[in-house]
Amino acid sequence: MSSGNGAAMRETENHFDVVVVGGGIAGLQSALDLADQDYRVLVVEKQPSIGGRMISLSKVFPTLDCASCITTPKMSAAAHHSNITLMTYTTVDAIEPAGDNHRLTLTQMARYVDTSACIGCRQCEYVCPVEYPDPFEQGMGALRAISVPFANAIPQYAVLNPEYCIGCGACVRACASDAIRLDQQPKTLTVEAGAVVLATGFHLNSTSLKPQYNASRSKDIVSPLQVERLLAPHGPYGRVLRPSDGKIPDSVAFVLCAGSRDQSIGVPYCSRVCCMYSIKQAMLLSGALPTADITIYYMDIRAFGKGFEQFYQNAKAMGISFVKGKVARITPQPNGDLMARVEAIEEDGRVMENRHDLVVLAQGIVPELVSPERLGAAKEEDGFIRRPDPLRPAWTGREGIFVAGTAAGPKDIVDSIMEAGSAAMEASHYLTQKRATADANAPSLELEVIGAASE
Amino acid sequence: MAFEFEPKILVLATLACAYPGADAVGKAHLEYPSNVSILRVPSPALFPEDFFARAYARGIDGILIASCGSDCPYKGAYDKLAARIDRLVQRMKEGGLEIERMRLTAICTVCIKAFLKEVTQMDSRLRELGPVNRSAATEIWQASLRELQAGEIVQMARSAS
Amino acid sequence: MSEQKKSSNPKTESQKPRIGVYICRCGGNISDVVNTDALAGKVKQLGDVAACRVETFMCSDPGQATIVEDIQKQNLNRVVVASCSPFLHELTFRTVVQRGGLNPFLYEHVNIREQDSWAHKHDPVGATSKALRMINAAVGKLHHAEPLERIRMGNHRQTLVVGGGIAGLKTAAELAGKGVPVILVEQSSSLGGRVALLARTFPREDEGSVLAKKLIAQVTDHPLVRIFTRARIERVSGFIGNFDVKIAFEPKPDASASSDPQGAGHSANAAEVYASVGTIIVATGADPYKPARGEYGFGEQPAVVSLADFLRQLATLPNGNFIWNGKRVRNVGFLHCVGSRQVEGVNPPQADGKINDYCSRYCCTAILQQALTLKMRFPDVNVFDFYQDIRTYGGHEDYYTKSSAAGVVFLRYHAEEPPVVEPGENGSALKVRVKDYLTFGEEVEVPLDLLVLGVGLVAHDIPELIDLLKLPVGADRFLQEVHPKLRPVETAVNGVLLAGTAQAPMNIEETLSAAGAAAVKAAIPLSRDAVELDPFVAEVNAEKCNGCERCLTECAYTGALFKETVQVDGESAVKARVNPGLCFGCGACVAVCPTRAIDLKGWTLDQFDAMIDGLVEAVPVEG
Amino acid sequence: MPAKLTEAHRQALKLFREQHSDLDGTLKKYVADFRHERKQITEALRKGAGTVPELTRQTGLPVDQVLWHVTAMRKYGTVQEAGADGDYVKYEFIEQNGK
Repeated sequence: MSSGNGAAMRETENHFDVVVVGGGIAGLQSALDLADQDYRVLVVEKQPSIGGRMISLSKVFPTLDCASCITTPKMSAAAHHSNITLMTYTTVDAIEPAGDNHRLTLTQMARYVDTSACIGCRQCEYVCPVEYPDPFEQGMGALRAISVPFANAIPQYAVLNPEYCIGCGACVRACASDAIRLDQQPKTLTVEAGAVVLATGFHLNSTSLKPQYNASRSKDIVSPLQVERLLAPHGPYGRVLRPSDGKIPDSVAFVLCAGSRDQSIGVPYCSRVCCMYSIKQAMLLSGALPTADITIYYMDIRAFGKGFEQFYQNAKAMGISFVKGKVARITPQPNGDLMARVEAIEEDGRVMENRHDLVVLAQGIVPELVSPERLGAAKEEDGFIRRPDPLRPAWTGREGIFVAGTAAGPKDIVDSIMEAGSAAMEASHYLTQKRATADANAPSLELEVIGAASE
Repeated sequence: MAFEFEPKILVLATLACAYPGADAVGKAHLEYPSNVSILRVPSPALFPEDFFARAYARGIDGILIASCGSDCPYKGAYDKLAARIDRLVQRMKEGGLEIERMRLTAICTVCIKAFLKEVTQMDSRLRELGPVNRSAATEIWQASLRELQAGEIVQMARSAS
Repeated sequence: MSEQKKSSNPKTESQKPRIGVYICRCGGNISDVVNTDALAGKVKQLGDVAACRVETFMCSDPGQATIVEDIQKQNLNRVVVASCSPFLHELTFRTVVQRGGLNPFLYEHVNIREQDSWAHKHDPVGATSKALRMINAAVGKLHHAEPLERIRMGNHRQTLVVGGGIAGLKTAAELAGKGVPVILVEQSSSLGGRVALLARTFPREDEGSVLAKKLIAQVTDHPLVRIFTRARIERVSGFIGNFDVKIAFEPKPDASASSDPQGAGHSANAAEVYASVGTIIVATGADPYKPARGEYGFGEQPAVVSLADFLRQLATLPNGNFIWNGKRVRNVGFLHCVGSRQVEGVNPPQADGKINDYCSRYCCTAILQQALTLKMRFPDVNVFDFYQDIRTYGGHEDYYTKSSAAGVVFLRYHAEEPPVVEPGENGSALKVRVKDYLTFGEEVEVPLDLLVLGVGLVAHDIPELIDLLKLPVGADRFLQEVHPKLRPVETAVNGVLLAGTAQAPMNIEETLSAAGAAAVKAAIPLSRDAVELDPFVAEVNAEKCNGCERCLTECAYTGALFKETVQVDGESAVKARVNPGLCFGCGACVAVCPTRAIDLKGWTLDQFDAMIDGLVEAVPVEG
Repeated sequence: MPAKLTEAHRQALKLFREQHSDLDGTLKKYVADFRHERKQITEALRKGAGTVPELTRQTGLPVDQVLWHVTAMRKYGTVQEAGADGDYVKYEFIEQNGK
């Protein structure tokens, strides 16, 4: 076991005890649980900031804690941990065996900013003349071609998007610390790791998968991640408005299972979290829009986790209407209204036509990592990372490669955090076993038995 | 606008139970009067009687001790606290301070309703009672202190014998 | 054993207080109600406040950086942050203050969100005024603050695991594998818990006993694991790093323990075992809900069985016709949510007067797994499934899809109108009457030969352990974690962790993950030679102590307070002294000290007096 | 802007422009549209506060684009909310000093 401060243990600059791929909540939790045991950990994150999906959520079920209040301390703890190194805006291209270790090929994308000089003052952003739809705000807000990605981003460095940069040089002139590097090129590097934790996360499948919902025909047929931003304290509009024309909605509908439980779109499984986040969003919307009607069209309400059922019952008591029914079609009207054609299963199967201002499609959770094989893992039929041993739920079946969170299947935050801890445990178990030489200082079992334990 | 008396209410809330209980009220976005101020405390068993009396003397109109009750994480602390409050209330009675200004109760981490009930009841009762009699409270404070310090003499006399 | 050093940071000790106050808008959560700018204006006028800033997210990196920078550039020596509940970020900001070069206990946290802006939404003026009072109180407290050092204590680098089911076994296997010695205590005579009794587990259709055996094999012969069966925890004292545990044993039954293959007879003749451990994992599991007599015919109708019994027996049945208790069975029903998702006024309360209003999570999948197995093995058997919601989450959906395709007939009831089980007619054992909302709320009568009750999980009854370890229990009777996302396997007792279904219903895979998460949290403090504890313990000012011993009488913790004789001016005097490792910090001693010689560090009476003065002195903010 | 570009900066800018030369003019068109739309909305707002549908009528731009611009301007501090008109929020222009 390694002990003492990371610096003393550093074999080489590019060797780590563990590399965690993905800086979302699962990856960060794994990294912290390993670093707290004095392992040296590298976290590699594809986005310019760590925090993953969770940092963009408004509040989280069933406790309604603000998501950023739970995520930021973990992000901050990881960023300040003496045993953790963060590499953001970096992809992992390949993981291959290298003797007893793993060799990872990484590409550090060009940020066009020298991170050793940038102080996150945002002066470059203030002078940048080009704005584009902000991916963090799900396209609803604007981001400048050079900017700090979002308010609580870690690290707080600017990043330039070359697709929108016109090369005017205004940022170069504005930067007091001379941190802009327009000649920066992507950099490939390799690192070695004793073990790897894959925490590559998920994305949602497209709202356009089901043509009968006509998502491409109206901006008010939205994804749940858009609703998270609409509800977030720092959301794009500062309040809940429908994205087509800024109307304050008075009728919102949720269509559950809109991208899951359907073999025909390639997602036969249930995405596990849609029922609960829809209920949560419905509750938050009814707080933000006290006079609005809120309807949830569902097949089964899957409130299975700790405290979930009570949360669901509270939502019903709040007046959110739950309709067991199949939404056959959503038709945008010329005036912007959305007509939902619903077969209400519990009301004689009658077909209703309901008007809504905003319709949220609960899309399916699909793995972000398309080819786990490149990273030394295999995938299941459903595309998520395979875990062949029922007794080691964090193990990919490949020596020293573990998985945590939604990379291994859809799941909520609590379950992701649990798995992250479990992956950290299995990785530290593995590393201990690998260092076959017995630690002379390793503790041995001590106890006092009174009354002879022998047979 | 007529001057309306706004009582100053102090809640001493235990770290293990009542303080998170009060947090739960806010998380549920339920409201109570803003003249209620909450201080967290590991266990209110640490306060001698003169501490409470001093608070009244300084102008606190009512004190709600929101304890853990039977869930107290400290051995025997609740019983000691209860005995202390009994003595204090007796002294308040004798010294001319309304005993409704002191209330010992138990609030759990999810006792949202109980918390709201306790603080709103105290608020409305204190509005009826009006401001605390600070000179009476000062008398009680000094008397409590004297007794505590006298305990020293009793104790020393005992160990000498 | 303990070491306390007074910090000799010149910055914090000799100087006059220079206090920085930081007010968080919390992205509007606070500033939508509290007028943070007006508040800051007033705070700047408070005595010794040298800096006051308002930030959108105090906890964010730039927010934290502001504090660090101010401490260094403006020479601050005390810091207040007014933001959310201290349970979320007090530790965060103590660390920040430390990064700035200050002692982390020269920090006060003021809660102006949960206990202010959120609780006084319609009273912005009152909320702003209250925020000022609370900040003034914190400033007052900081005037009396002293730098404190965390207490460093020796660390017994081994773990006690309570419970020998798969959660306990998994934690033991992982910890031993990582080099942490484990003492595993199991109440019954065998390891493997409930899983060992399962014929088939989902989703991989493994045999439960095989899984359990594999885990058992990993621990039984491991040199770092010591297993005691038929054992229980009789006594626990101490604290993280230093729990002293006494293990006692049930009398040995007449039947030889060796007849029990998993009996791991290590404990055969031991009378008692003493051990010191650094961390404790509670993996006491859950029990299947046992229906009351007459609940859906249970105990009265022989054709009503619980899922657990059905599972066991189905595995042993030969193929061919489906014969149950000697009778051919043609119609089988499965009833969901027995003992779960109960409704006040509909379902009779449990022994403690509460209903089980939670979902038991595993049962929908377990039921459909059995329904499907039944349908596959005996295709001519009609299977009816009475449910509220089918909760086959994630990949378990496969069981639902396949059951539907195999012809399982689903009937959906509402919780308020549960099915009624009656004796059958015309040769069938039972009749189930149900309002089926899939056929528009029609009342349907289903004749059945067998009804399987999909029983939920209830917390295992461990009152003694709950008492011994001071474990927090939720309204659902399961053990309660500190926070489901921030600290999901930790309890309010530092060093005591939860693994598996003792905490909530879970399936096998989830239990194993939870066990891994608990194991890592048990391993972290044991990876170092010493543990560090919060310094909030009693301390005696020997100069003021007159040796009256009243505090000793008041203290409920053996060894926490003791007297010692010291030489003062050539004469011997009795003084009280605190053993910080054993002091729980309740402060009962403080209240009885006639000379105010004893105080709780970080919570002194002077500080409370100052806070009260701060509350009554502040002036309300206008507008 | 006060700071002057050094030779190294100019080299870097040149390299960047070369590497990202907008061959089919997509970015050029995007930026031209962006500026044009932003100018129209700014002019409309200078005449007085308005809701998104009102600004849409005045500018003739697509309504979702108007909302997006107003949102962007709000984020960067040139627009603020000014009450509501029925189901729509009114926005007003904040005159910048010295501009």
